[in-house]
Amino acid sequence: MTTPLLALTLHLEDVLVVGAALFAIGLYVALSKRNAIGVLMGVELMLNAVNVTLLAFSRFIESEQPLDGQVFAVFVITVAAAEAAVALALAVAIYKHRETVNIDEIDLLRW
Amino acid sequence: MIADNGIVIAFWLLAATTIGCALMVAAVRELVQAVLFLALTFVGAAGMYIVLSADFVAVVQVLIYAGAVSVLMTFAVMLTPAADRRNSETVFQVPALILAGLVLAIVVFVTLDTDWAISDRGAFSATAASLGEAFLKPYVVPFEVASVLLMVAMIGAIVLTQEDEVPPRRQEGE
Amino acid sequence: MPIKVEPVEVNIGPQHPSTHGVFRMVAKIDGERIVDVKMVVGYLHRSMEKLAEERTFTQNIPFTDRMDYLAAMSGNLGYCLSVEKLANIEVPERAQYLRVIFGELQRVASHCMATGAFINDCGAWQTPVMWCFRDRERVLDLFEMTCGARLTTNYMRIGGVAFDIPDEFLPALEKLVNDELPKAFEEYEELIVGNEIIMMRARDVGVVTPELAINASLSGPMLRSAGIAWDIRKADPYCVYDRMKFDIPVGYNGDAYDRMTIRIEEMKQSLRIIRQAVGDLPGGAHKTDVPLAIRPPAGEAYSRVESPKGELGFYVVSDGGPAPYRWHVRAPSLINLSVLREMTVGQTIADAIVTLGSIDINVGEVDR
Amino acid sequence: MPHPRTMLLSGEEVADRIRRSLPEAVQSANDAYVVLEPERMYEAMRVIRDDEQLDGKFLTQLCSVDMVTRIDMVYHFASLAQNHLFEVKVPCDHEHPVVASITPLWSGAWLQEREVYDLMGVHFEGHPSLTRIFLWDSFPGHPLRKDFMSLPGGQKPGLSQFPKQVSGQTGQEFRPKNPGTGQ
Amino acid sequence: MTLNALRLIPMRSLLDLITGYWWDLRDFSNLTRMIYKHLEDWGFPDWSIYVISGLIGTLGIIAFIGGVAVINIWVERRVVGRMQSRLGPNRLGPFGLLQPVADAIKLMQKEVLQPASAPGLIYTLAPIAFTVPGIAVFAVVPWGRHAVLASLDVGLLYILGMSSLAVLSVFMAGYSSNNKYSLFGAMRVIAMLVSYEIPIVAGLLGVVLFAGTMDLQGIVLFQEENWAFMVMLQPLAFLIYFFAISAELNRTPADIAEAESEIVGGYHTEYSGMKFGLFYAAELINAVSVSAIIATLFLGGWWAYKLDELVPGWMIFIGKVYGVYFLFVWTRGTLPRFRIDQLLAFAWKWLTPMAIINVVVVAAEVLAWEESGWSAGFWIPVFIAVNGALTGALIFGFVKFFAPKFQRFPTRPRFYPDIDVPSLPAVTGAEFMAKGGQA
Repeated sequence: MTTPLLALTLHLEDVLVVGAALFAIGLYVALSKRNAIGVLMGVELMLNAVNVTLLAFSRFIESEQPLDGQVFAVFVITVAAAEAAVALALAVAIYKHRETVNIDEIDLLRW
Repeated sequence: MIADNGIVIAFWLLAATTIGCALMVAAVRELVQAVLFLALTFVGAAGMYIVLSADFVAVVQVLIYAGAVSVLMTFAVMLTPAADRRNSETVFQVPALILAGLVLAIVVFVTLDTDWAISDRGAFSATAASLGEAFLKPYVVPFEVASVLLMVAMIGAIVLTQEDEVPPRRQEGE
Repeated sequence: MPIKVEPVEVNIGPQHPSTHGVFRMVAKIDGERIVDVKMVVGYLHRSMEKLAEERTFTQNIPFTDRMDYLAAMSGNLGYCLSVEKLANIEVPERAQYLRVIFGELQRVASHCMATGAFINDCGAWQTPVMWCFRDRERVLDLFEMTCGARLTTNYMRIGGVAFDIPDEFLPALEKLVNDELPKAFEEYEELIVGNEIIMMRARDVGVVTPELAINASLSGPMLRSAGIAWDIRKADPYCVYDRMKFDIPVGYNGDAYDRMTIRIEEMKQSLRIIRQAVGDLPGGAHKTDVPLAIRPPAGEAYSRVESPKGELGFYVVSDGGPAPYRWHVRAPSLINLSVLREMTVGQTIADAIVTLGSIDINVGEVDR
Repeated sequence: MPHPRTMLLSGEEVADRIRRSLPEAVQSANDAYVVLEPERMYEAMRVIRDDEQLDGKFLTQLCSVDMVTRIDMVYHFASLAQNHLFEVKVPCDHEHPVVASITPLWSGAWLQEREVYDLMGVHFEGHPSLTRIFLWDSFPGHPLRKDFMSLPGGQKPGLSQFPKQVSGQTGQEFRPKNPGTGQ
Repeated sequence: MTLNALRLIPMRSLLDLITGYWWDLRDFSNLTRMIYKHLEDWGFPDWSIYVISGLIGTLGIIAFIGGVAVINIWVERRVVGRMQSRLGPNRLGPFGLLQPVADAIKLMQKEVLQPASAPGLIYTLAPIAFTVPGIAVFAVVPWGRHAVLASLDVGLLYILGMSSLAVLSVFMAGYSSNNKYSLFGAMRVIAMLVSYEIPIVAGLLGVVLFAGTMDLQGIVLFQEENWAFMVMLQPLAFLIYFFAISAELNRTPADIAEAESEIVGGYHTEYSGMKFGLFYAAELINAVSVSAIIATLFLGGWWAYKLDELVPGWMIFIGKVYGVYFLFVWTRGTLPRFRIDQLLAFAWKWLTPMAIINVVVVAAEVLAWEESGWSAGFWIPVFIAVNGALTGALIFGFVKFFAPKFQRFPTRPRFYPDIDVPSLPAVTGAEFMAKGGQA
């Protein structure tokens, strides 16, 4: 058995670092963007990062029910879709009433 | 641990694409372009899911995120006026950057510091059927709750965007 | 509360697949809905009314070809009638019958074009327009047989028609009128009239009320679709139309669909007229002797014919010279356009295109 | 009942009906047409439209004729219900022709009056949007006038007077300055 | 071998002569098996064999699709030409077969214009992103019993995801063109996608419920096992999918995104040269890939009763693909276009309820099948009858109760033998003009 030319390996930590980077970018986007839809994009990025992490755990971690991570991921996607729909509806509704979707201009505590 | 060269190379390519596109979401000035990069991020993430042997989740990710959510976002962006389609930052840009960096540092530290219980079970074979089992047997209550949530979200979205007085539309055709 | 949006101005034309020439429609659009329409014409203006003052009466006949180039015979006929009225010229019987035959053939050709183009505006992928062109080609072949030209016929003359029909014309015409065209119209019934998508697209689109139709001087299928049975061939019969039996098809609703069905029915009525005219076609001269440089007595005359587009009127003033002192054309296409805004505001872009197609303008006639 | 064939009303008949409501609106009348006073023409036109016998609800056409000393506006009215046709003329000044617009009465006059304004230079008072329709806005003069100088150098139109060469003129003077913008 | 000798050998043994060798192209797996074997003999590592076989399959599919995109230009123009009572391209080469080549050469020669203010990256990527999903769909489509590039467990979901990606690229094209017509096309596509994704997915659910798998090969095998094409079992799903997918494909009667008579070219108005050529080719490729999906899901794919034992499966499959493609060309050549609100209403008011009713009925049928334990020989004819009746009843009922009320007025005009004008009150033009006579 000769040693192969190329022997790359992928560890759990690698995937988790990628997920963390994605999460950090999402957090930055969500906190810094002026536009409400931009904020929503950041939230979606964070949810994706969480999914990456969940699937990595499901793939690598010792468990009796290893598929639970994937089940969780599907739930996250479902909830994210619902959240996106409602949030975009909110953005449109806010725009209808206030004619802006910039979150730093939406400062009234009533309509 | 995955020791297959092809898969490892694929993972790092996909990870680079995903993170690069995510950075572009933060960086580009046009909101529409940001949405398009976001869609690309979703596709890249789906690729990573496949590498992590979650093909069902990956396909659902493409279908729902890249297909539906990003389309909804473009719709919402195009409904807002052109002047608001700048992807600009608030005054919280620097604090957000610092906070995000801190979170990244903490998570990476914790990740590298923890002693994970790694299994050597290998990749899953086809997951769709077993996922279906899981949804309808142990997780049936969350599944139903999720469907109720979707229903509520749909109704809520309709109520939120409904116009108060419906203008008469002469040319309905129906 | 509806979402406030900035209206967008969209240029439909002058270069656009469905403006039937170089016609420009500036639509102000709120989403898909039109809030305002401006029309810009004049891209094809050739100043024919001025040019005609420099040419003799006979030399002006080719101008009438080039006004409504899809219905050149009708233009020829209207102009010759007005000069004959001014100079008080008798036209032989045979020439009058030939004029009726060619006028009606021209109506079939023009309505074929209008129907096909209208369905194309509704979004069909060229099939109906090709079918209609096939039938128009058959008519144009007859024109070519008679006067050598297909589009700009220059066939009518002051005092008759330019040439008598060749021997092979009548058999070809009978085959066309009794066999080919009726079959084609049956195909239209199935493909176009009974098509539910066309009903959905054209019903209640571009509605004209009868009051508005009269007030805005509409004519032709536009007026008849609004429920007004008015046809110059019946009201003010020229040539030998008072001897022909035919009906005026009249719509109920004034919408685009009515205009389309009226055109198809008019084609059938035209065939009826042609059959009668061919049956009664007398012998004799096809033309009276009229000097080429005719000098009508000083005076004025207004005569009108029912062209496929509507009431085509010619107002000619003579000062006794060889050229008209003033020559004005009442162009039905231009006047039918005056309700474009009324018809389109409040509808979608797609409806506006359908409406414009159903008016059946001809930019050569609009701009002259 | 409508006439079976279009009947041409003589000018006197029309003048009679108009005189009943507006005695001084009619200038003259003959067999073919009636000439209206330009100052009273709008009221007279309203009479033409609303009168029961004239019933001129359908404006068949309107145009203008340059009579060298004056410009005649020529209107043809028809009644579709009674099937008759009659002609009305309104003279106006040659240098500064101004008549009342009948667009408020017949919307079909809208485009035709713009055409007359464009080609003959008659100004219609009360027209909602009196702009050029066929020619561009900077076009000099009104081409249907008999004294329209179609050529540089003050040459009158006509084949016989067509100049061979005009020194100093390139023929480009009357082109639009910015083609495409209508300026 | 002389002709006489050929007559003596029975057909079956003649087939046996070639069975199992790599040149037996009735089954592609013979060829690929040989390639694997040689690669293994030469000592390639496992993963490289994986990559190489994937590359070979991909190249094969791309070659097929490239050929199809070229041939379909000719097919579509000839077929539509026949429908329009004209000849179609017939000058270049025999029967005009070289016309697509001339088209391609012309398009390549043309200058590629790009609007100065267009975001270049998106503008350039859009035609590519529009083409890729149509090709990628073929990865999971089975070509024969052993010939499928990626036997994906979730093949159907993969197809749906891919087809939704294509629409996003249309939006990219329309948005980046910086043209109002293009933007209209793009927004229409987005609105249409949001509406039509639901009937597409809900319509295909019935098929998945019957087959019990989302693998396309599994669906074909289900049809073979039960001796019935899915279109017999699921006529309603077939109709729903056909109409909905023709909307997503932007083909007449639902080509509102590029509606030539309204918004000139829609999203590809500003494209020229080979970028436009890519859109043009992608339109044909997408049509073919959708035809392949329909042929696989509803018409048995490579299986056709006993025919697939004699004829190679991939030939049957291509024949079926072109059969479905002819349907698309036919509808395109015949029907006018819907308006956008009518199209959306059609999705929400007709297709979606029908699809949901269909899913409920199919679920009940599958449950009855499984719980009763009776054989497929009993149930399949029953299902064919029940679903056929359901389709008829639903379509009849919807037409009866929800049809547009455009029948208020007769379709024929009235006829008057003489002029007849009612005495109408004079409306004043002032009111008309008050809304603004315009310049």
